[in-house]
Amino acid sequence: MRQVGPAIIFGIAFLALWESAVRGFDLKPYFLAAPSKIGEQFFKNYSRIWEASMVSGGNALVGLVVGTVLGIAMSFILSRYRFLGELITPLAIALNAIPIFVLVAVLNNMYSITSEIPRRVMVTLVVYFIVLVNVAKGLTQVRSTHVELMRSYAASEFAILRKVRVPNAVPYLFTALKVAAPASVITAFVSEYFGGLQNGLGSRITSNIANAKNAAAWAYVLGACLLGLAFYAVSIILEGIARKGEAK
Amino acid sequence: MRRIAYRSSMFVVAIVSVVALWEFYKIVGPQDGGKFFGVSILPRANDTAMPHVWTMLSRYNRPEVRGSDTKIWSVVLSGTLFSLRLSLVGFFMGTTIGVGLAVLMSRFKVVQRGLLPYLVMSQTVPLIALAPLVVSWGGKLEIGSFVWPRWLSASILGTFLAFFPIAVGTLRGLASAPAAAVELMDSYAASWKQTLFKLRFPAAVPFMVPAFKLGASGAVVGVVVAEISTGLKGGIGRLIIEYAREATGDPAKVFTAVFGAAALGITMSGLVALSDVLLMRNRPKETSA
Amino acid sequence: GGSDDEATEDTEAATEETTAPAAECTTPTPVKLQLQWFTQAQFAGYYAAQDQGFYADQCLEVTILEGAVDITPQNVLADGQADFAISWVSKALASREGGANIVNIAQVFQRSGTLQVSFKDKNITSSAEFKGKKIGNWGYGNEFEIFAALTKAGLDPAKDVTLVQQQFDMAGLLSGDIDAAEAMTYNEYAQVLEAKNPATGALYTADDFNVVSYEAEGVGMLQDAIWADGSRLEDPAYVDTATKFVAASIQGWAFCRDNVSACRDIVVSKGSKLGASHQLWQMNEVNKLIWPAAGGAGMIDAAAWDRTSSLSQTAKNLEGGTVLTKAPDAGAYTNDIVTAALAMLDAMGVDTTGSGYMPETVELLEGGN
Amino acid sequence: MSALEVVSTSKIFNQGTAKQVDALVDVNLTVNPGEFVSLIGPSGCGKSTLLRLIANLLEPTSGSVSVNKKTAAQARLDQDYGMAFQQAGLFDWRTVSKNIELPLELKGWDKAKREARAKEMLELVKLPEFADLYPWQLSGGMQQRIAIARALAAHPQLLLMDEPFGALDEMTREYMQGELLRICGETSTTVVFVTHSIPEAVYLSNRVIVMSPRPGRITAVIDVDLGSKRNEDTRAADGFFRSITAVREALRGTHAEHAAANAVRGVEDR
Amino acid sequence: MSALEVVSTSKIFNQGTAKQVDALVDVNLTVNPGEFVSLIGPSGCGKSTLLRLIANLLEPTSGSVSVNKKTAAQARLDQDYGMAFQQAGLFDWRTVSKNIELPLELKGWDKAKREARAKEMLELVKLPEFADLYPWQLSGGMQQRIAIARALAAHPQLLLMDEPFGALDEMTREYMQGELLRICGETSTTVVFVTHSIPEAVYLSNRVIVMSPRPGRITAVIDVDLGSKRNEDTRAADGFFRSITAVREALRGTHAEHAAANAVRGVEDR
Ligand SMILES: Nc1ncnc2c1ncn2[C@@H]1O[C@H](COP(=O)(O)OP(=O)(O)OP(=O)(O)O)[C@@H](O)[C@H]1O
Ligand SMILES: Nc1ncnc2c1ncn2[C@@H]1O[C@H](COP(=O)(O)OP(=O)(O)OP(=O)(O)O)[C@@H](O)[C@H]1O
Ligand SMILES: [Mg+2]
Ligand SMILES: [Mg+2]
Repeated sequence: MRQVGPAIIFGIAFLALWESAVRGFDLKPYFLAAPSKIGEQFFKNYSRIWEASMVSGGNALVGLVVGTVLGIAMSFILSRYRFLGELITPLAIALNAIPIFVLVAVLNNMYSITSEIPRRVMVTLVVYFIVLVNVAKGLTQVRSTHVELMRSYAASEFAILRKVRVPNAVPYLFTALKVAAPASVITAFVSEYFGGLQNGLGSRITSNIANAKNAAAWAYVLGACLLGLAFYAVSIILEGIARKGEAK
Repeated sequence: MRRIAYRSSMFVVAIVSVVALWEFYKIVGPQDGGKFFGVSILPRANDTAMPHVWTMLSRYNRPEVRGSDTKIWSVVLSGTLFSLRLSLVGFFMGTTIGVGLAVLMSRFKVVQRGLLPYLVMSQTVPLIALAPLVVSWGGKLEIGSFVWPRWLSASILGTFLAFFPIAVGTLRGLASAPAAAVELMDSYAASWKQTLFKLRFPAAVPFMVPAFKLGASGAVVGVVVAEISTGLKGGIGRLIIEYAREATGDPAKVFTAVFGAAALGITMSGLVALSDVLLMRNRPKETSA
Repeated sequence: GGSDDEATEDTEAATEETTAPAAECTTPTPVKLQLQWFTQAQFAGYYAAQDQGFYADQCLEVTILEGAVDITPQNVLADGQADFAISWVSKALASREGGANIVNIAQVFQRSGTLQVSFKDKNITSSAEFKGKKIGNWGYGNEFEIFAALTKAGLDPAKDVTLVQQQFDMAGLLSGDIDAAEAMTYNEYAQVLEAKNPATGALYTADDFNVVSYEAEGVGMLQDAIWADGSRLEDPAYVDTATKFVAASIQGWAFCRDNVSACRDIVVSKGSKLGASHQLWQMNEVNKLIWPAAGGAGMIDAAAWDRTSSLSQTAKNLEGGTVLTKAPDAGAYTNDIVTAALAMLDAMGVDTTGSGYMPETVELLEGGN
Repeated sequence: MSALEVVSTSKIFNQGTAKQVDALVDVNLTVNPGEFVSLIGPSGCGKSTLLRLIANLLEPTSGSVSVNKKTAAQARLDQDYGMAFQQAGLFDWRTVSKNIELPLELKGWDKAKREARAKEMLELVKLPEFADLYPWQLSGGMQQRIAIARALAAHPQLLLMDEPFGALDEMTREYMQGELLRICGETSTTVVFVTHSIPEAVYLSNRVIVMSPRPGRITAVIDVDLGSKRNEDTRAADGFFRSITAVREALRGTHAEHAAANAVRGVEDR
Repeated sequence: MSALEVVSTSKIFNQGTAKQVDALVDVNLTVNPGEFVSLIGPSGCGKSTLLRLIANLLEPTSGSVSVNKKTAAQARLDQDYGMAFQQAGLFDWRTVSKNIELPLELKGWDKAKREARAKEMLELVKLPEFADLYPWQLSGGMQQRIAIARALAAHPQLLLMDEPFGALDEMTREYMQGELLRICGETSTTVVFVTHSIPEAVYLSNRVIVMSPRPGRITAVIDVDLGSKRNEDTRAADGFFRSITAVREALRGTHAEHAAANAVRGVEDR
């Protein structure tokens, strides 16, 4: 209760404020929908939101997993071969700096506009970068006593990686995952804006906004939020498992 | 200095390798993409999807539209600089908010438990749902002689994407101060603020640096997407979408703007990397292999 | 249209006052116009009116705001950040149902310019043949006619076709990912014709494609119209400004009808990034949507309006919903302002029907240059 | 008035779990103003824990601690404490001199005064030329001396030191002992000092507190009668050896007892 | 054949900068197989640095180090070393037992064997019941004992220990000394041992190396002639006290010289 209590109270306060702002300032639905209306739409369209979430969430999940794996792998390589790190890091940064919209457009042409691959590639890239940046730092920010100790055992770089760097990078990895979880969701459906199959949350949001059905659009946004929160919660649970018993 | 020269030459090597890979793929790759088990895995190597590098480069030196005498490179350059300014504003606002929130959350666990889930959720709200709201509210805002400039809306959206990684990273960093050091500060009855500035922030630096990197690229993405979505003129985002419309007939053109956006991202993260070097220069170096 | 009586009276009163000579203009009235999209010949009339001083003649100082992906012009208008907006009727009516108090005061485009383009070998010559195909569209509310056509052909958009959102280019069609792509006569269709056919090395020609025109299919909806802020229409000064604005705009369109390449140049000089031949094509095609205008340019044809509104209520989208849930109320449009504006133009000797209009033939160059 | 009063205080870690550790049980201790008290006892007997309780860094499971008639919490807030931990605990990002200045900054001293004091302390620990280096550039013993300098810099009323001289060579150690006594004598600082060296405890203290582990508690209190002025000759004094023997005896008892307890536990545990 | 040979080795930190430190200058040292050698000297004289050079954790600025006729690098790769640092350096994320198993894992021992050895080592350092706790739940002395257990676990050929018993109480310390001698004797391990305690150095060693700082170098080598079997009686032996006195004299010389050097430097510096 102490864990979720404040969140619930805060949430209720926020929604109440929103609702009263909409009513108080008489904001029209085309502009901003009231939470009550959004909730109504959410329950009305529950199964559609679920279906669309499965599509976008599936893309996000694939990208999250692949991106995390690649990001970890690359940061391992980077921590081992400085040379490669200096080669690849600026490229990774540049790639990540290209806005999603554009890359998807380019990727859609490179693959097929009806393929989910560009969207997944996009999520992968975003997640990959987040994981890379954090984990690479975690792998190098180790205590020098520890590295010296391992060297005195003639531990291979790989052993040092496994026994010192990796455990040290674990908190960094989870920091990354906490950022990457919501980012994967937003990327998955922002990738839908530019084109492609119209079966995910992103296209539902745009088409509802275009229809001035703001409440319905935000109902899908709510779906997206819950999806992101679910991903986030999973990363917290994983962290709890991975780091149980350790120093606070 | 030598270090910087080395890094730059590495960067050049990296670019050259990518160019080589790109052109190599154009030779060996399938024109219409490759499929494995019915899933297209290999991208298409044709000139529309992947124009030749020299086609893209030479496009820079040709006029933007026929008859005009402004070359594309100057348009892309000025667009990049314009967006850079907005990104910097977004990044600094994002840093302020992100660090502020992290401090607040580390100070009051209640705030952390209450707020963090919503910060997470906020990051999944698509910009498309927010952009019109920000533009509209901004447009209505007038405080004294301050009139909301349109570009500020784009910076705000940059802030929106920048603050989150910064908040999460800083929060983690603030918690990473060694227990013994915290005890020391406690024994001095150091105020919360003193502990924050003299212990927690310095200890958080290794966590904050990657967070700033992500924040910087978040700011860029936010600004560029905002330019696309609100149609703000002058920036690289706007150019990208305008050129994208011509991708059917002039596929190289959109790439010129895409590279501009990439340059923007590199510049921003270069600035952050510089701060990394400055902040970490007196820390114990990890013994090198 | 029968807007309420008081407003009508006000409008007339205001119109009479404005017939006073425009010459003694000291402080021009500032007007902000929100477009639907970036600068291109689709909006040439407004740019021409600005460039040729037609607005200035009416003592208006017009600022033209470009559109963007997420800029919904009718919402910007309802929000008070623009005085007038250009929007498609169905989209604007959806906003109106959502509480945006906006009124159509001039229907600039008399016809729909939306096509569904496909390669000849796909054999898609009518909307009935969409079944089982990958149907491209742009989303953002530009796809309502497709839903209308599907509904008319008895197809379920969620099951009988695969809907694919197109990018801002036509690559999806050309690469074969999409069977039939949505295209405006004045823009995307031209892009297709500006692209090189890798098989022949020459540009594609109209013969390579089948074209389904929604106007011809009977499901065309009204498109570009000038919308005004309904809440301000009770203010005589605003009505006066609206009348002058519509008049000068139609004057601009008439100018473009008669000076196609001059208007192309105006648009290019306003910063359109699209190439010149493309822009010329667009100007010509847009003219075809406006002229000839039997009842005078900008007049809202009740039959076309009713068709648009009924299609908006019946065409089922992917989610099984419709654009509008009920018929728009009578206040959604008024011909009063455009009538007054046309009267002003007639007095000035401007041809507002274009009965003798003949389109030009435009040759497209590679890449639209 | 007593400078420090620990009244039937206990500290139990992980209470109620399988890993419960009775670190301290029913500890009573009174220290007079200006008195120098040493804690001695086998590893793990709760010396550091007791120091932490006094410094209000841990809350006792039961019992109470008061300092100068204030609660420990209040004393901490009044910045009455100076502490040197078992591990030097210097801040990597501060130079040696800035590390020493830390408590002074927190007391709001101005820059010039701080720097002067840091310089003075560096002379005291004989490391004046290392002011601008970073801690990780120093040897272990040097680091510990910096930590001592930091603890002494603000002339605290109650000085708590946890094996501060552990990493020092004998010469430096004896020198530091002398300096510590001098400073504390001049400023009449009350000191609670943890050490493993019996001669050190005897040389420095007015009283030596002997502790035993599992559960941690005080088993003997040995008064050292060497007068208030101590110097090199003290180490040869009769009273010095007598006290050393007394402490050693007390400690041996503790150890023997502990071993016996362990044996019993051993049976219980398996 | 010598087990360890250090030939005219120097180590200079920050060479050529304003912060240059001559940590070691022209050090020569030969250690025979199975020999126990102690390094003793004032804080900052380069003991830890020398140990690091031997362990190939630092590269000498000049000179060479060879171990069992191999280069130090090769010896390290052959996993000939066991090390215990001045700071315990345990891994916070591993339990006590897992910490001890670490070098065994790296040697590729299987799980059962590792666990058996860890258990055995924990008995040796008298902390068997703490196997499943995390290091931060232990007292300082306990942590150090775990670090010693870790260093001994793999029975290395060359054991390098940097003040391993610094945080131990006298009883435990003497017990650990005895155990160390026993183990090293049984496995004929060569040991280089850093300590600040003269009796400890003498009790343990065949030779005591006395060092002096700034620049760090070897000033005296004192052979201890107490035979190979040492026990409680050794501490009362005549040779024991003689050696202690010899080392003390050597150290005093070092200190006096150091103080004089400092005085001169002091003039130079300002
Ligand atoms: N990384 C480093 N950078 C610069 N100087 C260093 C570094 N490491 C050690 N030194 C210097 O080298 C000298 C010798 O240090 P070392 O740690 O070997 O001393 P030590 O004999 O082990 O002392 P102690 O007994 O206090 O542990 C010291 O003056 C120290 O400041
Ligand atoms: N945070 C903690 N969690 C659990 N147990 C702890 C914790 N801190 C200390 N202990 C336990 O409390 C007991 C006393 O520890 P303490 O550090 O006070 O010993 P000490 O007397 O200082 O020993 P040393 O001389 O080795 O430093 C030990 O058994 C230790 O394991
Ligand atoms: Mg302790
Ligand atoms: Mg040392």
